[in-house]
Amino acid sequence: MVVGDVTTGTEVLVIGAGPGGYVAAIRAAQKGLDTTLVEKDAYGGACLNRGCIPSKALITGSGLAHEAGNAEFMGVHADPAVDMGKMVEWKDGVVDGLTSGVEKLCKANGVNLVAGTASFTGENTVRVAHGGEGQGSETLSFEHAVVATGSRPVQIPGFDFAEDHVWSSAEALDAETVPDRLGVVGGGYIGMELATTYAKLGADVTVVEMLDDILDPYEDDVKRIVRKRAEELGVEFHFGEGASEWSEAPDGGYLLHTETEAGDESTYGVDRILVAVGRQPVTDGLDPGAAGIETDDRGFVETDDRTRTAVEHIHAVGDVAGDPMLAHAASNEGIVAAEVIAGEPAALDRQAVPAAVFTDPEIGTVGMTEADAEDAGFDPVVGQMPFNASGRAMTTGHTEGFVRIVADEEAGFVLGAQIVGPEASELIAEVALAIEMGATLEDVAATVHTHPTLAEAVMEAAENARGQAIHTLNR
Amino acid sequence: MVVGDVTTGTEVLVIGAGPGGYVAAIRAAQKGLDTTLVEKDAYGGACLNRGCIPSKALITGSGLAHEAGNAEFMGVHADPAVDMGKMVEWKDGVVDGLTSGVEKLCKANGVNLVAGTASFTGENTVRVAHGGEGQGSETLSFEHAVVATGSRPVQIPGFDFAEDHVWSSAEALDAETVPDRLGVVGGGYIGMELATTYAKLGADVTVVEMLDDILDPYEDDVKRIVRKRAEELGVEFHFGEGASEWSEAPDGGYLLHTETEAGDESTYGVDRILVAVGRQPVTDGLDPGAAGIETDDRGFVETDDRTRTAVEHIHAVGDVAGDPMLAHAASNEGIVAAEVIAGEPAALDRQAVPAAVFTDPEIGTVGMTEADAEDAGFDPVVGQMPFNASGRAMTTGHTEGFVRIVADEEAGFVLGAQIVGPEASELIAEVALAIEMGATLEDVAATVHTHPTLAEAVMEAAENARGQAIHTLNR
Amino acid sequence: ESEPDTPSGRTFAPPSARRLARELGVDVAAVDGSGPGGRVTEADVRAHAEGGAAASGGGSDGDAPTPRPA
Ligand SMILES: Cc1cc2nc3c(=O)[nH]c(=O)nc-3n(C[C@H](O)[C@H](O)[C@H](O)COP(=O)(O)OP(=O)(O)OC[C@H]3O[C@@H](n4cnc5c(N)ncnc54)[C@H](O)[C@@H]3O)c2cc1C
Ligand SMILES: Cc1cc2nc3c(=O)[nH]c(=O)nc-3n(C[C@H](O)[C@H](O)[C@H](O)COP(=O)(O)OP(=O)(O)OC[C@H]3O[C@@H](n4cnc5c(N)ncnc54)[C@H](O)[C@@H]3O)c2cc1C
Repeated sequence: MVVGDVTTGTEVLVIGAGPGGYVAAIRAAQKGLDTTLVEKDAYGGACLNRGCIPSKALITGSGLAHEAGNAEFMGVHADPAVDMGKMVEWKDGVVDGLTSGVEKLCKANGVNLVAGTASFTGENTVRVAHGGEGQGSETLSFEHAVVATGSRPVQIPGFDFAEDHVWSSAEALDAETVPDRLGVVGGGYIGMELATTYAKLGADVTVVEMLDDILDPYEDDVKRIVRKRAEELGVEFHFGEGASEWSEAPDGGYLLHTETEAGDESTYGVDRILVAVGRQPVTDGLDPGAAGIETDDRGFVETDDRTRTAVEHIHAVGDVAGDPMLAHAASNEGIVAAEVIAGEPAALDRQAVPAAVFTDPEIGTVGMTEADAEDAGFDPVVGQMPFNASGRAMTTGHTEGFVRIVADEEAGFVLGAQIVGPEASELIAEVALAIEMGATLEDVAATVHTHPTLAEAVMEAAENARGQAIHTLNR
Repeated sequence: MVVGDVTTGTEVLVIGAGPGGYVAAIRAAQKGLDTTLVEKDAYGGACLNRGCIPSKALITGSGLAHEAGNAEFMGVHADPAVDMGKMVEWKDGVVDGLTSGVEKLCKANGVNLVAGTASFTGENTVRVAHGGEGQGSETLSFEHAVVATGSRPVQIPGFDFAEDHVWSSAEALDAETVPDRLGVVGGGYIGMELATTYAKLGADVTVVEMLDDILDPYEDDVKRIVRKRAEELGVEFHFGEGASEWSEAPDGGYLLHTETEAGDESTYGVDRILVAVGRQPVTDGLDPGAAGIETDDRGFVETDDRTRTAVEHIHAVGDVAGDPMLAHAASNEGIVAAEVIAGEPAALDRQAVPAAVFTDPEIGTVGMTEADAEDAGFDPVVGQMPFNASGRAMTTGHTEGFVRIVADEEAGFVLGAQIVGPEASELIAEVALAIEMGATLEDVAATVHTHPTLAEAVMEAAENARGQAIHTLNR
Repeated sequence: ESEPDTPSGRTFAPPSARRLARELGVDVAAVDGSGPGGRVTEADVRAHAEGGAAASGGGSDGDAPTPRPA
């Protein structure tokens, strides 16, 4: 519908076509709302183009090459060579397939697609600047909006992503060749996934991390398994050191300079430097203030449990709305936003958002740790099953790690799980459902689990918490 | 406790240390019962020694070799060579680790282990013959018994497993070399798993099957995907043909002779013949009749929903008690038997027993198909998500297959799922829990699933059944 | 008492509720479920038991074996 002479109107305007925005737009259209999705760059956002998907493709490729090259113990002799250009080309094909799929799904559901950068000009209007300079712009009026503008990598002083040898995760996922030596600044999940990938591709990887361990939010025994394995892959860690600057080395490479809190300095010879120290919200150009939307001191848009900003008819979802800054959280929030706008009784009442780290081995977690449960006032009981006692794990050759399940002692309700090991990212799904359903340890244990599978370890961990595991000793 | 002079007594006697028996024994001991486990051969039964575990080890090894050798599309160039002797050695190490683990777990839980063959001599006694001839025997009296004597491969006329070139699944899992040409009689799950394994190891595999397709109990679209992939791997299928005999071929190999129902004969040149046409219960030597236990006309022991035979204090579990003849069903029955004996309100009230086939791709199923649901009087609604629309599947390079979920239209209760595709054996666990919990499609859809994972396809299938999938078109 | 309103007498209840029903001698199929679609919870089973399990017409005392085809 055309309102006035220059303004096009839409019931729902979604800004940003990442996993938050495109999902919100599709669901809004499914609910019969006239929906417009504005994207300035590429469908699928960071996740499909520079995040989740390309990283997992390279993890698969590097993982297969590494595994095949180290399988003499099972009678498989191979000496794989990796063609990085070809691997990245394959990855690009996967990304293209998915991003064009997103575009098609939007259209099939009746979403109006607009290419351009949206800026608020009021509580019910945005201006959309098309493409580059002089490409013109249009004004769009809306009844409801969903801000889903995502996040970008944080840059640190002295390390400019414009330099060829300074990489953000985006460049690390688009390399034409594998650098001989890769310095990684930051041992968070993105740094660790890429450090593992490049180590398997043959690079000498050095990780510098300000804190005293990798993967800050995880428990010590979880971190230890991933760190030990990375060390086996040749990754060198330097903890308690912050990256201060880089300089050119006489050998043609670079020196990565670090400094401890006490002022001790070190340098590491590298060829590329990946800076992965976090992500910050994208609101520049958006002018949220023009609509009356507030951001916190780190730039995130504040929202309530219906994903509404302070301006009730404008929602914000995904990374721009802050933690947990995960693609599936963004999508879940996008669905809630669309349903709230459609007048449905939706809310962010999820009990738990699972998270995975695709290191070697993988980590999958959901809900509460034992410490979380105590803090929340539960009397937690914990059960564990090591993968080295799992028949399925043994037959895959991957026996590192464990499933830990946390429950409420009194009623037996499952509260959380920490899984580190093969397919941890997949195994966590069952526990997420258990938590949402209010399942007890008994329910999980009484569910017949296929033999031989890794998922049996979830059942065994539940039995262990009840003091009656079969395949591991009970405390 | 010693009862009389030659008779040792036990509260619970378990016969057979496969996944039915050893699990029953451990749980009975955990319940404080004096428990004795008699095994004539090897701890872990068919499953650990000649079934689930060794087959999955060879599936991993052959799969890795094949995958690495066919990954140019993702930039990985390798030309793997398989050392079959070494692969079998690795497999043996995995088996040894697990079987000695079972022995240790039994002991740690206080189970008395007795080596020998048990035969009933009455309602409360067995004679246990130790080892070979002249090794002596003892009489054991018991208050309760659990028969868990398992099953063995069915032999067909004309194909004697004693011949070197006629294999049962046991020999196929213990080969020193890969035969150039392998004939497989029977396209059930064991035949198909091994046909795929040997095709990947480089054998020319020919499958003859009396029925007109592989994997009889599965739906057509599930079978088709597995059959098509096997054909791509070079497996040749001949349906509607029964194996009649073998003969020596002039070239030093053998001819596998088949016959159709109409009497048409064919021959196929092979070097080894694997006969995998089913499994039959093991009760010979056991003399169940001496205890008053009845077997049906196929030799299976009949039991009720408390795993009790017609003789109330004697239970039977696992393959010897009939369908579904799966290791995890055996273990679940073993637990129920032990708990019933311990006086607990346990019963075989599982809503669904999942099953997996470890072909390429895998199959995982649980509960009802659409047709089952109709037969049971439900008004089923079905949702599907193809893996070629899954971001995670694309990043693994494996996009064949789908997740299908079946639910009750009215209340939305999840009734079953059929999954064919990567990690189907693991993904089915979540749906099994959904079924046991009485979860609805909405419950599964509202549970946040980690991105990017294959498990998201379960959520998408649930949304598809509700007409609001995001990543696939809704009907 | 309500009849099971799902086909095949199927009652939707988690394993823990089914176990509790057997423990209390309640026929789970005779319990009024308070959950979505009539899903039976542990609390429903307890309420049914306290509200006079004797009245449950199902005839099951939780201990009657049913035949299982071999
Ligand atoms: C290397 C890496 C790996 C990752 N791996 C995972 C993982 O495995 N699992 C996981 O859950 N998460 C992962 N993430 C995080 C994940 O990518 C983000 O959580 C997710 O992309 C957030 O989605 P979003 O929709 O909020 O924003 P984004 O995906 O950032 O999308 C925002 C979109 O908005 C557009 N936009 C911005 N401003 C405007 C404007 N003014 N007008 C029009 N369009 C605009 C942008 O161009 C972009 O397309 C990873 C991230 C990285 C960098
Ligand atoms: C190649 C192959 C692959 C398979 N893959 C799978 C799979 O992936 N998943 C799955 O679920 N199932 C699988 N199965 C089936 C699985 O192995 C059986 O369902 C399972 O082993 C049954 O367990 P059970 O305890 O009933 O019997 P068994 O494992 O057969 O154990 C019975 C034990 O009893 C002992 N015994 C017998 N008689 C006596 C006696 N009189 N006295 C003392 N001891 C005795 C035997 O020596 C044996 O150790 C597979 C089978 C085969 C052959």
